[in-house]
Amino acid sequence: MTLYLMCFALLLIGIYGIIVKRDLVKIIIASGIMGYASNLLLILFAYRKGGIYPILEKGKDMTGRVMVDPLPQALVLTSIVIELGITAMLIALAIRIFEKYKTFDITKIRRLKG
Amino acid sequence: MKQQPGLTLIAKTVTRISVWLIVLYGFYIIFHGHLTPGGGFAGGVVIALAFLNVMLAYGHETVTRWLNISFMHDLEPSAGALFLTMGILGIALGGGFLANVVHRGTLFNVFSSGNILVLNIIIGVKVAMGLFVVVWSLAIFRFFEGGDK
Amino acid sequence: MILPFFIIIPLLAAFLIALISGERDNWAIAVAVIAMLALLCLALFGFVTIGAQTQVYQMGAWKIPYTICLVLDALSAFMLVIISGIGLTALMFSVFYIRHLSTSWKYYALFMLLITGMNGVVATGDLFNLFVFMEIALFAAYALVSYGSRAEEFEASFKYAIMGSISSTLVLVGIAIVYSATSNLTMATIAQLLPQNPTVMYFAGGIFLAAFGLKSAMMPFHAWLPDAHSSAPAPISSMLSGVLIKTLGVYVLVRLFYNVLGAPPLFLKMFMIFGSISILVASFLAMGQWDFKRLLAYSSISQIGFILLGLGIGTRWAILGAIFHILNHAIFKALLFYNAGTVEMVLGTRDLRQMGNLTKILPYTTATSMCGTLAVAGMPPFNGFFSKLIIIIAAVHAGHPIYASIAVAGSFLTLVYFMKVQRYGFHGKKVIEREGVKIGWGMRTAMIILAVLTLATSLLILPGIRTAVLDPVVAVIMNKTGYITQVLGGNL
Amino acid sequence: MPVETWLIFIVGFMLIGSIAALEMKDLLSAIIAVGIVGLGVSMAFLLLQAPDLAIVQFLFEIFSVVIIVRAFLKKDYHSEGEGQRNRLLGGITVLTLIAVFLLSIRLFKALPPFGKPLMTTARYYLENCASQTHAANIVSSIVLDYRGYDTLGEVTVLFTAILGALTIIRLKSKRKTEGEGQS
Repeated sequence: MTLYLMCFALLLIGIYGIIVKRDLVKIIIASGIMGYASNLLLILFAYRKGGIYPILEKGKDMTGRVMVDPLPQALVLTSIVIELGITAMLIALAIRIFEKYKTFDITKIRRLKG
Repeated sequence: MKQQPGLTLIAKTVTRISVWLIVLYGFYIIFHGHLTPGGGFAGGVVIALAFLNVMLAYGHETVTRWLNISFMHDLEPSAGALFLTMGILGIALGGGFLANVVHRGTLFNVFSSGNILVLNIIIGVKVAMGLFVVVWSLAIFRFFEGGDK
Repeated sequence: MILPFFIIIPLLAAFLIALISGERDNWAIAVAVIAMLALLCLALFGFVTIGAQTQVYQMGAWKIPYTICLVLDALSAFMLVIISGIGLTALMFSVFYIRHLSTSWKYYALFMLLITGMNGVVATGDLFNLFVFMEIALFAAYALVSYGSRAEEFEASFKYAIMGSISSTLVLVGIAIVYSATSNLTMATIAQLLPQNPTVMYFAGGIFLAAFGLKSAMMPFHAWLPDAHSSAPAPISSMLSGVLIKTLGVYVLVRLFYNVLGAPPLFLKMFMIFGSISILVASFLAMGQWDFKRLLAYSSISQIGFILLGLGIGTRWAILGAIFHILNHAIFKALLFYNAGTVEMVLGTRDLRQMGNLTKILPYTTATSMCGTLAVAGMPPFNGFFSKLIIIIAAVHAGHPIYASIAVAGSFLTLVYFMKVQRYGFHGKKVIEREGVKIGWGMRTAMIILAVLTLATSLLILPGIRTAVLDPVVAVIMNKTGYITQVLGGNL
Repeated sequence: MPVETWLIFIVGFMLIGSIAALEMKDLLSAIIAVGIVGLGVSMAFLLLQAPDLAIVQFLFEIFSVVIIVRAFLKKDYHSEGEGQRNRLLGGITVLTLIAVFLLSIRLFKALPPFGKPLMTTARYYLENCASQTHAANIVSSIVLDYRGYDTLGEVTVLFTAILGALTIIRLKSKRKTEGEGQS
């Protein structure tokens, strides 16, 4: 419960950063933080008290050993890759914006109305 | 320094020796993805980081000369197409899309677990090539199109 | 089983385009056109054969809920037909339009990936898989929005990407919460298990509403849409406005809130409120625009409002109207964006005040834009009239006279701002010399096909055709238990 | 110390780190701070018995820090002071987010408590993975076998992202000169 709430707070900090910050690099960082929080939340949901990692080992008797939920780990593996993809695209966009406007400040990048 | 881009000679020598170890480790992670933690993604990133290491040490001009970037660029969609082909093979051999088509082998062997190992290798190649191409393009960007002045 | 081919064909086309094309885009065009034709045939075949049944395709040799399933029912087949139909015309338009921007194969590869993502979202029956394919479509959209490589396009794309990343993260958090409460990812199983836990259901519903509301650009979450949709190249604008916001926004909202959560009244009420806000505010904002494509983008928000209003009322007729309006809006908004793109290509401007005597320079564009205008404004023989009429009548019938009057007012405002387009844009007094730019036959054909469709789809309202085409879709939406039993089948 | 205490420590550290990353004026410090947050996530994955993820997160963290530094650090960067409009927006945002946070307490009470997931689907994987797929790493077998279609999607996402990034970076548009003239 405490952990869930702390993780949720991390998510909200990320959203706060995206909405309030005016610097493109800071916005990219904030979106990264949001990604960490959602991944961590999934893995927190998967943990079992006293569980071990879901990998079988040769020669060890696995009967009676509790394993954590492997499915969210598979999902998060996908989600991390997606995070990396969005980071790469945002960086590429930010570089081009810098090339065009010579600034990272979002208040000075306001050619579009509305 | 102008004739020799990149870091100092020491860094270059260390990189020259260590990069093969890093690549080897990447392949180890890929090939043991179904037995130990790791897999295609982790191994692919390790290999991409090895190339990145070379690029940081020697400068991107040297890397552009050494490596066939357009070949690496083509390798990425081919790996994707191979993944898809594995899926279609699953349909063709009667199991359904992405069904297992390779012999399963025995548990705890390196060459076991059927599709998983094959797909791990495909993903490893794809991730390594893709990420390296992205970093390479980010590196050359400033020089070709004048990112900052 | 045709289901996996909806993903295999466009994805293979994207990889092939990346592999075989060199500097020029000839091969890329050939592969893309073949793939889109195949997809359209496949989608029409699927829609004709599916009727009221449901096809479920389980991946690999495994059974749900332990693997991912693809689901084809009347609703998803209907969306697949829209995606491939509009996609084909957009491709036809692009072949001639995009060459004045660049001749790279990358455009076609990204276009096929966009189609892959949308097909994947529509075909899937698994919550996380929906997220993954949504990301494919969005990533392709971010790159395509900035394809023209101008400063404001990068800015619009960045804004879109940031909004998209907020909403994707919210979707992921929603999935995490749903997974924790039900330990399942198959939507049919979740539909069984989630209503047992109302607190979680309402919270997850709220998160999904915010996330997919962002994607469908309903009014409080609309900020990214006018920039992104007006900055993109014209065929991409029409794909985004006509198809993408409906696939990733409205379709997913329908699937989640009707088939998975079972249409809780609280959320339907919110659909109605957000829908009517979108109709009114976006109409007023559109009236103030002089940029042709921005005006169209605001108009999209307002038309999405009509769809949401229809979905929120939730009676059989209202849903019929909403579904019909999804189809109609896809057709006429794509048409209007092609018109805008053609005008921009020939005159080099999007400002309505700079246009004039287009009747002489671009006769086909003017004629088809008249069809589009009358359709979007809801004039009688055109398709837009019937879908709006059904929604308004359903609103009155369900005892919501206020919402009905908002819809009528919105419809009237739409007429006003599109008359402005016709008056200043196409029939303006300003005399402009024709420049050397030629529009290709593909662009003209795409516009004419869609203009004919704005009239032809009115026929769907005839009782005999309606029962064959639209009624099965409505039946799927209304029938939650049917969805669960059809998908789970023997695995219950 | 039980795992939970360690995790609270790490997540609290991450909270401070992320606030620091957002509020710091210096760009390099901010990037390093967010890098540390990412390594904290990696540590948390390790404690939560997800070694696969810990490796991938660790590597991707290094990778993204390298590309962010490489992309941004040499730009002539000036951070700006916060304006008036910004403070109002910030206030409203903070209040809304606090309200969401307080509301979410009810949600997390309704979910299964920490350490006791439902495991209805997952049990099947744990029991049948070795006999059905002959892979020792259960996560690997889910990623590439049971839910291989997701991974196909993931590979496509990466392909799209890379193609998109290359399109954005290296596009030589015919309209480029015109666009340059405007800026």
